[in-house]
Amino acid sequence: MTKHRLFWPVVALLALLLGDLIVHPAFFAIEFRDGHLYGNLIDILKNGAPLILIAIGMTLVVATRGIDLSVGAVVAISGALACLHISGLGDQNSLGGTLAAVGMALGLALALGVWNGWLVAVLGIQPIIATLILMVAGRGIAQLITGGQIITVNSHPYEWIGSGFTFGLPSAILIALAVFAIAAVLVRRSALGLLVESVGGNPEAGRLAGLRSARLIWLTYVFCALCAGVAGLMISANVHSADGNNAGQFIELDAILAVVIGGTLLTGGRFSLTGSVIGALLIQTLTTTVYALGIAPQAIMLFKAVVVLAVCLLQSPVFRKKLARRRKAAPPPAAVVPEKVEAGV
Amino acid sequence: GGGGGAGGGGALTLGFAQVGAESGWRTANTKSIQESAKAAGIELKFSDAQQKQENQIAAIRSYIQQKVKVIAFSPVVESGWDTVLKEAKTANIPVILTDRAVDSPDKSLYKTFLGSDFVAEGRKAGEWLAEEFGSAAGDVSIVELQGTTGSAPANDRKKGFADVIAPNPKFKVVASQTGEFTRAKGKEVMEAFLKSQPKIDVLYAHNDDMALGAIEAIEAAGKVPGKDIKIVSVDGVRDALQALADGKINHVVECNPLLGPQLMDLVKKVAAGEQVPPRIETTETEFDQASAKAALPQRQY
Amino acid sequence: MTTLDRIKGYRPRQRHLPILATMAMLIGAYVYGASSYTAFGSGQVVLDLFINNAFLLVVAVGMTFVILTGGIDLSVGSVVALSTVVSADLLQNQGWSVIAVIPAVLAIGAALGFGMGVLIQVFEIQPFIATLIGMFFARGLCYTISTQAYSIDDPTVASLAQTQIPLGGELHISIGVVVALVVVAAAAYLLYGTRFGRTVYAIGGNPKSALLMGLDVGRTRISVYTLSGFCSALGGLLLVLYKSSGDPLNGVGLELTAIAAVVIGGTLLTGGSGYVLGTVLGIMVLGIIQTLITFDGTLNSWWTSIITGALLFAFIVLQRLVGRRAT
Amino acid sequence: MLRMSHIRKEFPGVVALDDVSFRMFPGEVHALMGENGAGKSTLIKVLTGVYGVDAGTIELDGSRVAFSGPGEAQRSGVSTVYQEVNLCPNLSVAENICLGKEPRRRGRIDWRETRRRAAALLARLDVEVDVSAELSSCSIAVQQLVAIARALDVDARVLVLDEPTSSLDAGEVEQLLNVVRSLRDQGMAILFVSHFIEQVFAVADRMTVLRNGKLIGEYRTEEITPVDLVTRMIGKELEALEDIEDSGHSRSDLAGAPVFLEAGDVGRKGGVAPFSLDIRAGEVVGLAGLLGSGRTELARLLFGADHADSGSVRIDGEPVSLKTPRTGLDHRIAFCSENRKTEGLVEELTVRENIVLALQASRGWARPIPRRRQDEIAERYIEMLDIRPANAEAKVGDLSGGNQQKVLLARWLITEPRLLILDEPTRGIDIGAKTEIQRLVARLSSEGMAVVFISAELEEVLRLSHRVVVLRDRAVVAVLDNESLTADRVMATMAEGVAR
Ligand SMILES: Nc1ncnc2c1ncn2[C@@H]1O[C@H](COP(=O)(O)OP(=O)(O)OP(=O)(O)O)[C@@H](O)[C@H]1O
Ligand SMILES: Nc1ncnc2c1ncn2[C@@H]1O[C@H](COP(=O)(O)OP(=O)(O)OP(=O)(O)O)[C@@H](O)[C@H]1O
Ligand SMILES: [Mg+2]
Ligand SMILES: [Mg+2]
Repeated sequence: MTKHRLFWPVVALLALLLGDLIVHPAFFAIEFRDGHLYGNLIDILKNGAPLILIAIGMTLVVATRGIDLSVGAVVAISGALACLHISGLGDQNSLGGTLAAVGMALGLALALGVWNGWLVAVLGIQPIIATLILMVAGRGIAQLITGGQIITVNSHPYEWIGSGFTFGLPSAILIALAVFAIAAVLVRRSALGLLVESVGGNPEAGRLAGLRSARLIWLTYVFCALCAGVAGLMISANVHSADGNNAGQFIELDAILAVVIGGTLLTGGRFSLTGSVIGALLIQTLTTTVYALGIAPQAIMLFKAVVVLAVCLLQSPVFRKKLARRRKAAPPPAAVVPEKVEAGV
Repeated sequence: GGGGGAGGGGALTLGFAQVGAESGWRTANTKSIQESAKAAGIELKFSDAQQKQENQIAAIRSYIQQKVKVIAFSPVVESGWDTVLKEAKTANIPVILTDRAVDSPDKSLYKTFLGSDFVAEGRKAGEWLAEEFGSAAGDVSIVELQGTTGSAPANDRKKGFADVIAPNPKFKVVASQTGEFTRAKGKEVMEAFLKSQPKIDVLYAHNDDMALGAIEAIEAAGKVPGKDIKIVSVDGVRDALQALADGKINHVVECNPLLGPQLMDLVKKVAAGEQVPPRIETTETEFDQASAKAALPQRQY
Repeated sequence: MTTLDRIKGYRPRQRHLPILATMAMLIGAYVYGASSYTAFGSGQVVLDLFINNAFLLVVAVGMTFVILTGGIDLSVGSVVALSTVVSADLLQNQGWSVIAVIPAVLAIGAALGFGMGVLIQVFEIQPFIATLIGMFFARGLCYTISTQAYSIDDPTVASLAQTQIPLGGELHISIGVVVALVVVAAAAYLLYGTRFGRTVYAIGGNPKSALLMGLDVGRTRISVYTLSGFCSALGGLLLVLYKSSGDPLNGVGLELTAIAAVVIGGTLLTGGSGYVLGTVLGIMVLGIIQTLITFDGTLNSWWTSIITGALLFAFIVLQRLVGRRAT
Repeated sequence: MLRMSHIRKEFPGVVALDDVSFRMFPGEVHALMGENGAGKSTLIKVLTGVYGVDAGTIELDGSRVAFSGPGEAQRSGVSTVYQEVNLCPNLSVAENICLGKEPRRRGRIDWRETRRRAAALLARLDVEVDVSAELSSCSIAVQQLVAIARALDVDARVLVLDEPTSSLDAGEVEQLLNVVRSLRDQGMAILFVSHFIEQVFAVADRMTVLRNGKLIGEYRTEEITPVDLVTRMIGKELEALEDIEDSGHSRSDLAGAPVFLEAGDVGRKGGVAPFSLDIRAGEVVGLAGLLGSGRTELARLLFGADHADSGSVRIDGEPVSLKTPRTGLDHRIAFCSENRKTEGLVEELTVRENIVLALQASRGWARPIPRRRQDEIAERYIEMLDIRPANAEAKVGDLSGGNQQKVLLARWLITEPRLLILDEPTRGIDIGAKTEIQRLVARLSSEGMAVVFISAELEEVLRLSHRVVVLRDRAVVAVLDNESLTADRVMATMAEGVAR
C-alpha cells in the first residue's frame, strides 16, 4: 500500500489533522446549526473549494508540461463580471439574472483560456510567459470592470455558490466535487488522460504517434481557465463582493503547490487529480490550522515552511530510506559494521 | 539631455507616483487626485507602482528626467527614499508627500507632508473602545484583524490601538491575526476565531474590508454583529458606513482618501515658491451610527 | 571508405535569433519613445534603466543559472528581503560595520541557496517546492527579525548609495550598476568558459545523460542554487544601497519578475539553452515597458496593468515571429 | 584486471542479475552476450556505479571498488558508452565529446583546441562532421559515433561499449572494430556488447553469456561456434530463417497489385532532393544508403512527420497532402522511428499505454479503447514479440533497450496500417527477435501491407525487399529491382551514385 502514489500525501494530510487534534482538541468539533454543519472541518472544505477547483485545472496544464500563472487574474475577472452584472439587476435575487451573470463570467473565463491556449499551443510561447501576460493584464481588466472599487451584491442565488449550504454541506465543496467528478470521468473514462500524459511525457513522440497535441494543450488551458472562473465566482460569492485587486492573489502558487504535493511532476507526464485535491486540502488545512492555533502573523511563513518541508521530506523516498536506515542502525550497536561495508573501499 | 517638453510651457506639471490600486480606498484617492488636477488646470503625470517601492523610485527618477515642476507621491513604505529625493533636490524639483510620511532625518528633502496619521487612527479606535467598555464589568476579549504583515498601516494601527488599551488590564487581545486587508481573508480568519475563542466581545479590524468579511462570518456563526460582538474598524468606505448605519458595525475611524483638492493647492504654492507648513493632516472624523447615516448619501467610495 | 563530409551543411545559429530579435525590438522601443517624448531621448533614461534595475539584474543572473539547469528558484524575492532586513538590523541595531555586514549577508544567502540545493539534489524534492519552502522560510525569518521597515543611516552606506559615477555630459551611473555589470561579465565568463558552466548547460540538456557522461551533476546543481542564493543576497545588498533601508516586504513577487526577465531573454524554462546577455535584455524589456508607461503618464492604475500586459505581449510575439521568420 | 563476483541486482519486481560473476584481462576484447533483457546493460551500470549492488563485489586491479557514479568510474579508468545515446542534444558535437575534460588554457576552456581534439577523435572513427553543429541536428548514427569518440578520449584502462554498433552500417562498424583492435593491442581491456554475432566473432577474444539475469558461462572465442553461442543465449535451438524465401522476391511478383502510394517529385529543402516513388500494396521497399544519405528524411516525408515543400502525393490515386503525422495516420500510414528514446516512447507510461497510443490517437479521445481490449492487445504483442518482462503494466523506461524497441514496433503494428515505414526496427534487438520481426514483415507484406524498410544491415534489406531504393547525398540515385540483386551491387551504387 505504501507504494500507492497517493499514500504519502494522504499520510501528510492525516498527520497534520492529527497534530491539530492533539494541540487543539476542539478543532474537530462539528455541530449542526441552522440546518447545516458547522465546524473547522467544514470551513476547510468550504474555503478550500476554490483552490481544489483551480488545482484540478492546473493539474491538466501541468501534465502537458505547462503552467498557468493567470488563474488568479481569471478568478478576479470572473467574480468582477458576475458581480457587476448582478449589481445592475433590478432584482438582485432573480435566479435568471444570476444565471446570466454566471454564464457571462464563465464565458469570459473560457475566452481567456482560449487566449492562453492560443499563445501556448499555436504561437508556441513558453507557458510561463504566455500566461504571465494575462496575469499582469488580467488584474487590470478586473479593476476596469469593477472601476477599482469593491462591488457588493446582495443576491441569494449568487451567495449560494460561495457560502450556501446544500444537504448540510457547503455548496462550494459540492460544486468542486462535481467538477472533480466530471474531470475525472472525462479524463479517465475517455482517452484524454492517456493522450495528455503522452503529450506531456514526450511531446515529439506524441506528435509522431499522431496526437493532435496543439489542440489537446489548448483544451487544458481552456479547462483550467474555466475552473478558475468557477473558483472566482465562489470566492466573490463567499464575501458577496468582487475585489478586482485582491481576489485570487497568489492562488496560482498555492494551486501549483497543491498539484506538486499531489504527486504530479512539473516536467509533465503522469498526473493525479485526486492527488491535487488532497494537496489542496492539505494547504487549506494548513491555513486553517494557523488561524485556529493562533500562530502569530509574523511566524506564519516559518510555520508553513516547516510543515511543507516535513510533508515533502515525508514524501521523499530518499529521506525515508535514510531515516529507516538510521533507525535500523540505531538500536543494535553492531549495525555499525554493515554500514562500513557499504561505504566500500 | 533634451529640453523637457513637459515642464517647458505655461502649464504646471505634477508628477504623481501612486502606490497602486490595492483597495477601493486607494482608488478613491487616485480618482480624487486626477479629478482635482484637471479642475485646477495642472498637467498630471500619473504612475502606478503596483505596491512596489522600486517602481515608485523608478517613476520619480523618470519625473526628474522629464523635468516636471513638482513631484508628489504616497510612499509605499516610510524608509529608503533618501537617494532619489536627493536627486530631485539636486534637480531643483520640490517634493510633496501624501498619505504616508517618510522617515528621513533630512527634512529638507521634501517640502511638506499631507495625509493621515495611522498611529492616531489606531489610537482613536482604542479610545472608542475604552469609552464603550469603560464601565463594563469583567474582562473584555478583543480579537484583532491585522492588515498585511509588515505594512505601515498595519504596524501603526496596531501600535496606536495597543498603546491606548494597554493601561487597562481588563482589555485582552485574545487573538490577533492578519486578514491581509481583504474581505475574503477577514471572513476566513474570523471564522477560525469564532471556533477557537470561547468568548469574543470586540472585533478591531485594521480596515473596513476585513470588518465586512468578518461580519459575514459572525452572521454565519449565528451571532449578531454589532450586538454580540462589537466591531470597530478604520477607513470609512461606503459599504462600511452602510453596515454602520445598519448597526452591524459600531464605530468607524475615518481615513480620508480625498486629498486631491488640498494637494493641488499645495502644488501651486510650492511651484510658486511659497512657504508651506511642513506637515498638514487631512481632516478626518470618526463615525458612529448616526453620523454614518448622515454621511452615506454623499459617500462616493 | 565512408566519409561523412556530406552531412556538413550550414545551419543558421538558431539560438542567437531570439536575442537578436529582442535587441532589435528594444532599439525600436527606444526610438519610438525618443520620438514621442522629448526627455526620453536623453541617454540618462537608458542609464536609469540600469540604475533602477541593478539589483534585479544580479538576482536574474543567478536565476539564469538555475533555469539553465532546468530548475527554478522561487526564493529569490524573499532572500533579497532577508538580506535587506539583516543588513539593516546588523547596521542599525547591532552596530556592525559595513565591511562585516557584506560577507555575513552574502554567506546567509549562499547558505540558504545551499540548503535548497541539498533538498533538491539529495532528497529529490522538486525545485519548485524546495525553493517555495525557501521562500516561506526566508520571508518568515524577515518577519521574526522585524515587521517594520527601517532606514539605515550608516554614513558609509549613505555615501555609497549616493555616489554617482559620471560618464561625461549629464550622464551618470550608480555603484550598483558597476557591481551588476561585473556580475554579468563574471557569469558570462563562467557559463562560456568554464567546465562548471558547461556542466550547467549539460544538466539542462539532459540530466540523466549528464550523469552518465560522468559529470558531477550533484555538486553542480547544488552550486547553482548556492550561486543563486548568493546572487539574491548580493541583489539584496544592492537594494540596500538603492534604498538605504531594510524592509521585510521587499521583493514580493520579485521571483516572477526575475523569471520573466530570464525567459523573455530567450532562455528556455526547460533548461539547456540561453545566455546571460539575454537576461540583461529581458530586464531592459521589462524596464523600458515601465518607462514608456511612466513617460506617458496618463494611464490610471488598471490601464497601467493592461498596457503592461499588452506591451509584454507585443514584445514576446514579435520576438517569436522575428525568430521564426529568420529560420 | 577487472573482476565482478556474485553480483546480485534487484529492481522492484525483477531480479536483473542473480549471482553473476565476470572477469576481464588486460589486452582482451570481452563480449557480453545475451538476449534482450538478459541483464547486460544492468551489469555495466552496476560496474560503473550507476546502480548500487544488492550483493557481490567488484575489484579493479585487485582492489575493491564501489564507484559512486560514472564520474568516479571514469576517473578510475573505466570509460563507458552506454546503450542509449546518452549525450546532451543542446550542445555541440565537439562539446559532447570533450564535456568534463575540455582542454583549458589559463583556467579557461580553449574552444579551438576543443574543436580540434573532437575532430581528431572523430577522424579516428573515420567520421567527418561539423563539430560545432548542435548534436540534435545529427542523425542517431552520428550521435552514436560521437558517444564512442567521447569514450575514446580518456586514457582508459577499461573501455565498455554497450551496443555501439546498433545504428552503424558496415563501413562504420569495420572502422570501429579496427579501433577496438588497436586499443586492445595497446593493453586496454574492452567490454563489448552486441547482438551482431558476426561482429562479436570478428573481434572478441572471450565471451560471457547471460540468460535471464543468470550467468551461463564464459568461453574463449575459439572454443565456441556461433550456433552454440546462440543456443546458450536463448536456451534452445534457434529456428533457421530459411522460411523467409530469399528468392523470387521481385517486383514482378506484384504485377497485379494496386499502387497504394505515389510520390511525385516530393522533396524538402535541406532534407532530401525531390524524388518519385510508387509503392504497391504488398510491396516491401528497402532503403539503402550510407549514414546521413537521407533515408530517414525520405521516410519522414512519406509519413508527414516533416512536410514536403515540393511535389505531390497520391494515395489510391487520390491526391492527398501529408502535412502532419496525423494526416499520415489518417491515411493509414505508420512510421516507426529510428530514435525510440526521443521520438518514440513515452518512458513514464506503461507498456500497454505505449502500445495503444497510436491506435488511440487515430480513434480520437472520445472513443477510448476499452480496457479489456487494451489488455488483450498488449498481451498478444508481448507474447508475439516476446517482450520481457511480460508485464503490460511495467514502465517502459525500465525496460531493456531491445524490449523498448519491440514495444515501439507493436504500437505501429496494431494500427493495421496499409503502409508501414520501419526505420531501423531491429536496432538493438537480439537475434531471436530479429528473425521474428523479419518473418513478420514478410507475412504482413504477403497479406497486402506495403512496407518501407530501412536498416543498416544490407542483407536484411535484401532479404525482405522487392525493390531497393538507393540514396546518396540526400537524393534518390537508383531504384533497383530485387531480382538477383547482390549486396555488392547495391554497395557499388551507393558509393558511385549511379545504378550499374
Ligand atoms: N531501472 C530499472 N527498473 C526496473 N527494471 C529494470 C531497470 N533497468 C533494467 N530493468 C530490468 O532489468 C532487466 C535487465 O535489463 P538490461 O537492460 O540489463 O538488459 P539487456 O541485457 O541490456 O537487454 P538489451 O539487449 O535489450 O539491451 C530487464 O528485465 C529490465 O526490464
Ligand atoms: N548540416 C548538418 N550537419 C549535421 N547533420 C546534419 C546536417 N543536416 C542534416 N543532418 C543530419 O543528417 C541526417 C541525414 O539524414 P538521415 O537521417 O535521413 O540519414 P539516414 O540515411 O537515415 O542515415 P542514418 O543512418 O544516419 O539515420 C539527418 O538526420 C540530419 O539530422
Ligand atoms: Mg542493454
Ligand atoms: Mg536514419
